[in-house]
Amino acid sequence: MNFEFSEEQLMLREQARGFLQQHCPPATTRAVLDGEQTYDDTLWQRVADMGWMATTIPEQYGGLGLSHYELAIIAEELGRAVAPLPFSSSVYLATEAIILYGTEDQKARWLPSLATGDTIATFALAERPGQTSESSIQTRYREGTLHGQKQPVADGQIAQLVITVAKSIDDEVQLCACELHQDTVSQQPLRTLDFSRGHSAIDFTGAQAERLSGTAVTWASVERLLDRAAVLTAWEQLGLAEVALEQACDYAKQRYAFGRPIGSFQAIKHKLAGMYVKNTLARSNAYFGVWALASDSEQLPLAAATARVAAIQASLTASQENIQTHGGVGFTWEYDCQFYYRRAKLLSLNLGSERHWQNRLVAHLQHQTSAA
Amino acid sequence: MNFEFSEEQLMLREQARGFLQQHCPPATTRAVLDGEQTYDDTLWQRVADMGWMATTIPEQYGGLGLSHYELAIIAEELGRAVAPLPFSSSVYLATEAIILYGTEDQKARWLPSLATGDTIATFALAERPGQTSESSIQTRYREGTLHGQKQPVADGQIAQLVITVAKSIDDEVQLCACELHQDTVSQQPLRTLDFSRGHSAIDFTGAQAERLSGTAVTWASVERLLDRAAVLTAWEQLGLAEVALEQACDYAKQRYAFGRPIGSFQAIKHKLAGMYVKNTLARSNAYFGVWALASDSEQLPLAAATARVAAIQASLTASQENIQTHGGVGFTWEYDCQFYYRRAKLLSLNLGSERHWQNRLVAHLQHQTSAA
Amino acid sequence: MDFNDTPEEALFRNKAAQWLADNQLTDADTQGLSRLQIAKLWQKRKYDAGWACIGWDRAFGGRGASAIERVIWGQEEDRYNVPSRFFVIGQGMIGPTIMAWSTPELCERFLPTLASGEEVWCQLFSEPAGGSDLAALRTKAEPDGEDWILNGQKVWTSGAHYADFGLIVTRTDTRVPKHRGLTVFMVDMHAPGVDIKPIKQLNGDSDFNEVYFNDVRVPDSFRLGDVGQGWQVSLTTLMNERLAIGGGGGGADVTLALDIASTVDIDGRPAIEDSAVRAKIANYHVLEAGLKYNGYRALSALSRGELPGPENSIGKLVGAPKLQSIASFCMDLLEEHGPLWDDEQPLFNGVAQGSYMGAPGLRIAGGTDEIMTNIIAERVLELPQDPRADKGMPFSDIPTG
Amino acid sequence: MDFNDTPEEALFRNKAAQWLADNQLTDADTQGLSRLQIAKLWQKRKYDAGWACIGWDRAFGGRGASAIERVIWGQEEDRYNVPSRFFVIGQGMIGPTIMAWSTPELCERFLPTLASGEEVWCQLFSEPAGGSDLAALRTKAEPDGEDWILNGQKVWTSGAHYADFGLIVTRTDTRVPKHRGLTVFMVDMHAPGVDIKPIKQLNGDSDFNEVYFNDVRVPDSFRLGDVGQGWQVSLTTLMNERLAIGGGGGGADVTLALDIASTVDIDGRPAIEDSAVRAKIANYHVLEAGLKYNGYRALSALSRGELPGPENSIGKLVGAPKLQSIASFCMDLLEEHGPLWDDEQPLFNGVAQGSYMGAPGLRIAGGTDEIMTNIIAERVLELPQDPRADKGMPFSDIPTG
Repeated sequence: MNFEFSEEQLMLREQARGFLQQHCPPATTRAVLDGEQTYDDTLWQRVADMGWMATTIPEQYGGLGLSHYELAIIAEELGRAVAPLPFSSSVYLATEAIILYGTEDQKARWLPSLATGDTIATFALAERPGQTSESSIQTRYREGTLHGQKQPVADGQIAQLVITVAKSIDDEVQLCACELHQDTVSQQPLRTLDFSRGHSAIDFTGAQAERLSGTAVTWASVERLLDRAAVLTAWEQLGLAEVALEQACDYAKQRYAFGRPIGSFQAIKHKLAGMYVKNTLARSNAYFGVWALASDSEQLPLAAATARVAAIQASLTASQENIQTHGGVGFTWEYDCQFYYRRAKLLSLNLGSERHWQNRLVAHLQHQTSAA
Repeated sequence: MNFEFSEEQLMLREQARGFLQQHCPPATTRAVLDGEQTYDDTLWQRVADMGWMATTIPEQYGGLGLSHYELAIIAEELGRAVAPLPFSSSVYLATEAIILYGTEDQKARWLPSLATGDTIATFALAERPGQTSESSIQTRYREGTLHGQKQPVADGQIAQLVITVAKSIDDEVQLCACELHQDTVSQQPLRTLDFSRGHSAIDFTGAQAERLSGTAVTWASVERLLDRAAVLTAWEQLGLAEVALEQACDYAKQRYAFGRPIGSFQAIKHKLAGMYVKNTLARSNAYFGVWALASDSEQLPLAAATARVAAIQASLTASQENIQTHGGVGFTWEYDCQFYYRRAKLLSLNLGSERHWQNRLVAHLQHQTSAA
Repeated sequence: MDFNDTPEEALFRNKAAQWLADNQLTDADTQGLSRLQIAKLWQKRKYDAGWACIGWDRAFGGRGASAIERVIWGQEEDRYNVPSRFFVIGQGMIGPTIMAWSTPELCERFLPTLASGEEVWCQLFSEPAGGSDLAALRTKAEPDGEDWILNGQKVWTSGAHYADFGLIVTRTDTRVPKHRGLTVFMVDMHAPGVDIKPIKQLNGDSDFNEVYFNDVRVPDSFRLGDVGQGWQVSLTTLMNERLAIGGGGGGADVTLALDIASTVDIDGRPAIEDSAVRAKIANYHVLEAGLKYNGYRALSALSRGELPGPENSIGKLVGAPKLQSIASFCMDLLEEHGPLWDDEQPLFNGVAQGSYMGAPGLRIAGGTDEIMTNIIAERVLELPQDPRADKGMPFSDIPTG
Repeated sequence: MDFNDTPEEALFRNKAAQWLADNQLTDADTQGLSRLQIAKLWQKRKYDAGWACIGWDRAFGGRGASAIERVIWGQEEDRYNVPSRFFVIGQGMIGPTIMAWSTPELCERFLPTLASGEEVWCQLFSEPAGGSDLAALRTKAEPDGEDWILNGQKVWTSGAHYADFGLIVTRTDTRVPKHRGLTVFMVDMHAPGVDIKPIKQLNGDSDFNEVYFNDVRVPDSFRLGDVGQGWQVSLTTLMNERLAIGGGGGGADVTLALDIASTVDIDGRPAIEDSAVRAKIANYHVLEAGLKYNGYRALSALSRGELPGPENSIGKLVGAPKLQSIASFCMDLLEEHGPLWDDEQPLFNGVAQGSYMGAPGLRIAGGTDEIMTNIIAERVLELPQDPRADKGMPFSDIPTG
């Protein structure tokens, strides 16, 4: 039994943190928030040069063949930096989908350029407002073409490839890979409250696409993919939550009111301790989550839901109360508190809401109990 | 528009509070908690002499013919005193049921002795663990006799009369009045965490009973009765919550730690302020509840559910955090904090849980919205 | 206790409703006008008919209405989409302060134009060094003949960019404890040396400003209260702020949550049928209804002649975090569509998203949640004060980090 | 990272499991014995086979096991219904204190009998005047030749009524600031002048005692640390308390909630299908699982030679309120049957009700929620201390209300 990352993994974390401090300081996120771009392409290239997109891609497809421990470490650091990148779309979702469900040919075709970052891919699941479920999917895949509308799709406008959840004519769930640069694909940009990440609505009007068909795909395959992405996203949320807490603590130590640091008032210090408690529980649950992911444990569904719920709760609280601790300056455009606030809410809804994952969590608890 | 009790009503409150301070000090509740009795019969007699059981009983049946404002005021004071009395069973439920649904003959037969307190009555609804609903009622009323088991029944062992929710052979809901001193009724005492109130399981094995049949009874009639009792119980819970907060404040002002009163620490003072906020919201919702009850408003179901949920939340918090504020002595038998802790939990489950009333609340919100 | 109108109240309500129906702004009236211009137009129309600041004395442009009548008027006016926020600070908070602390002459000079909307006011209290610790402010006022010269910086000033006058608290003595060295003035916002810079908030709006004072000259006759009495004068404003801000104020609420939950699905059924959704909506309703009836109770107290007390802090203390929470919840109901916030593609008009982005400001402006909680603890529950590191200390000696 | 055993660990686990299977107590063994007698019998059996206090040096009766081995042993022993709570304070908290602060002779005198369960210890820290403010204690120790004479009162002493020895903190100097005038002794609980009175708790149990000391004589050789060094000695005990108490400890939990929710109905369907019920259970699981894996992580830190730090306060801080909350929730699931708490008519064995009545004590004993939060804020997050009214003040001058 050993509940800590290895020395090498901890070194990777340090390296990743140093890299992002240099190349993705708050000014980078701010530039995307203030500008027209929906991501930072220079940063994307630099991250590609570090090999991060290649982390879990097998070596025969140009990847590094590392484990999900390494990917989780990178996710945490990207979360800390609130990086304006399509990393989660391309890596946690699209790349993972191809690795899990692609044919040999499909892997050989797409993974190498995903590993280098030359291809940005994304994942299209949601259609209408409210919970996405097997029955809510209306997009159709028939005779090699896609028909329907997906929204919101993260990073759709900068991606070349989208893995789309659709249904065949006989209502079987399909994961379809579709190149985005076709006349039969059109996109409308969608503004979200976190415009340091781009989103769009994608219309498929008979777009050429192919099924990921290395293994039979069902709705359970989609859920498995989401479970895996949920663990990695939890690490991203955790990184964000921790940096929000650190900022709040720093400010509370340095800002004076009534002749003493505001961090000496229990109203503030106990608020910060409460954030610490949530972050710590989220971290410990994320440890179990990444272990379950990396070891392909049967406990992954429960571990993922637990990590996800804990991470949502920690990151929303931390991002809200960081602003509150800062007082007036906290809700200005000029201060960085806003980055965490925007991104935390976005991440809490990508992949489905807290309620959705609470529900899944209990389903797996019931399953475990009845199995025991 | 006027959102305050009248001068006369405020005088009644003052009088009731003074009366209970004299005749129901904490020692009275403690004596019942420590002893074999499940209520204080001397106090019951004194309260009867004050005419409190007669409050809303019409004058022609020996009552005072006052409004539910007066009854709510008495309820609040009984809550403050954690009175060990079958008042809620006999007055909010059984007496109300007879007034609402009894025939002229039934009212004439029972109300006068309920008004004098000579008859103690109670109400039997629940049967098995979990939510009570129309479909969960198994007790049968056929050919003038009752068959089935009710539990827990508050104050069953000291009551002479029980109003029982049962079903006829063709599954119609009935409210049946049944004298408890019959060979065909047997009781088992049940211990609860608040043994300053007695509870029992009652077996009806063909007990003589009669239907309240002044007006047609349905499950909606039962719900209406519970709505009305919920408002009065909310006032009792509110009284309890307020006295728990007062005790906590008093202790926090007088107890020193680290060279100053613990009430000067924000960890304590903000806890107490939080209790105050919940109590205040509960009070304002209770005002609307009692207005809806006294004026027989269409808004009663929503008002009752809102008052009930607010009162549950306020009283549980206040009773828990009063102990916490007291520290070590708070969880001793010797201190009075325990009274509020026990009674608050009991009252939060009599008439159904928070979740149950939350659900009802939203049902009436939906109803109101669709009506608008 | 009666939640319905008395016959007199019903009569008043009818009269108000009738006037509003007869005099509402038409599209033709407002064609091409800004929100501020529309607000001024409407305010003037009300003033001319005796419906502005109806609680004020007739001498100052009001109609001497009772507290209940004010509420009735507010309820009736709320049925129309009229802009009102421009005058809240001036009429709700500063007007009463002028009445309490100024001369009859100045009341006659300033109150009617305040009531008519011809002059807009702002409140210049907060400073970078003094947020929650309001009395730590540093803006200096130094005497110069019959005038005072103001130097310093204010911040979080709502409406400074369209205000004609401001109520400003300044420090006139640094050698005494902080609450004792303050003095309040009325300052002309168009005077030379007043420089206004908007602050962009995280939601993209600019409701607040930084206001710089460089050798701004104010006549001594524009002083409110004595020199050194500024803290007491400010308290009058703050006491009225509690009533003016209140708990409501639009944005995401139970109605919106019900609307969304009735529209979107969970597991193929309307979300409103989901028990977890219902429990949350019920809890929010408890807060909203509790605040509403609490407001009614405060009003009954006002009607009986009681002053607005610190217990009114509860409105903002409950309302602002509730707004943040219910906005977040509404977005959760929309699931992946929750973060969408695009005026071009309205989904429940972006109210939830706008509220979520605006709520952090509400939890801070006008007193943070923490300050409001402290006020309740110390001034309602009479719990002992925090030990005050700066108590009795000359202002100039207080540690500032 | 690996949540499974290494081969060596698996071997150790097997060995432990085998011994436990071979040596468990039988009904014949425990016939007619009290819980304390059973606990002593089991402890002695473990001791004789080298399975007592396995983390301790062999010289003191342990087996020099690693932190991970201690956990493995604990997991395996937990499969059996063996009483252990009688020794938690002595072995978990006082043993390490004796090791850190005492002479080799006293270690040899006291540790083996502590490990074998032949002598039971209690911890005499809290006093009526010093609850959260532990260092405010007043029990006096005055020198008398080679001995000390103790006078005063302790409170909340677990197990005083069956303890043979106690670790006591006393005040030996009232003229210095409160943390500096303390001294720790080991005291014979059977000595003349020691008077023990049980405290009845609100749940009806008596887990704690008041202990009165009237001219109790203690030899100077039973002193731990120097005179005036009592605060530092106490901290060793308290630091180990965090590990010994932890977050678990039975009572109402997610398993119970699932069990009840699968048994009772809501609207004719099993309660577990109700979404509001599911959301709550999920949240409790997040807490329970988080604490569990947090404990594992602390263990890995211990294995790497790190000391148990203040971050371990989180176990009790989260665990105790969670117990109260989930117990309340379990009762809610039972609706009107929730308050029933009758041993004669077991409904899920009264665990929820017992937990609800016991939890208030857990939120207070061993450091209140508020103290634990302060520890995290000041010692983990390194936020500034509260202003200390009594800082540097001679103990005798500190206000006591």
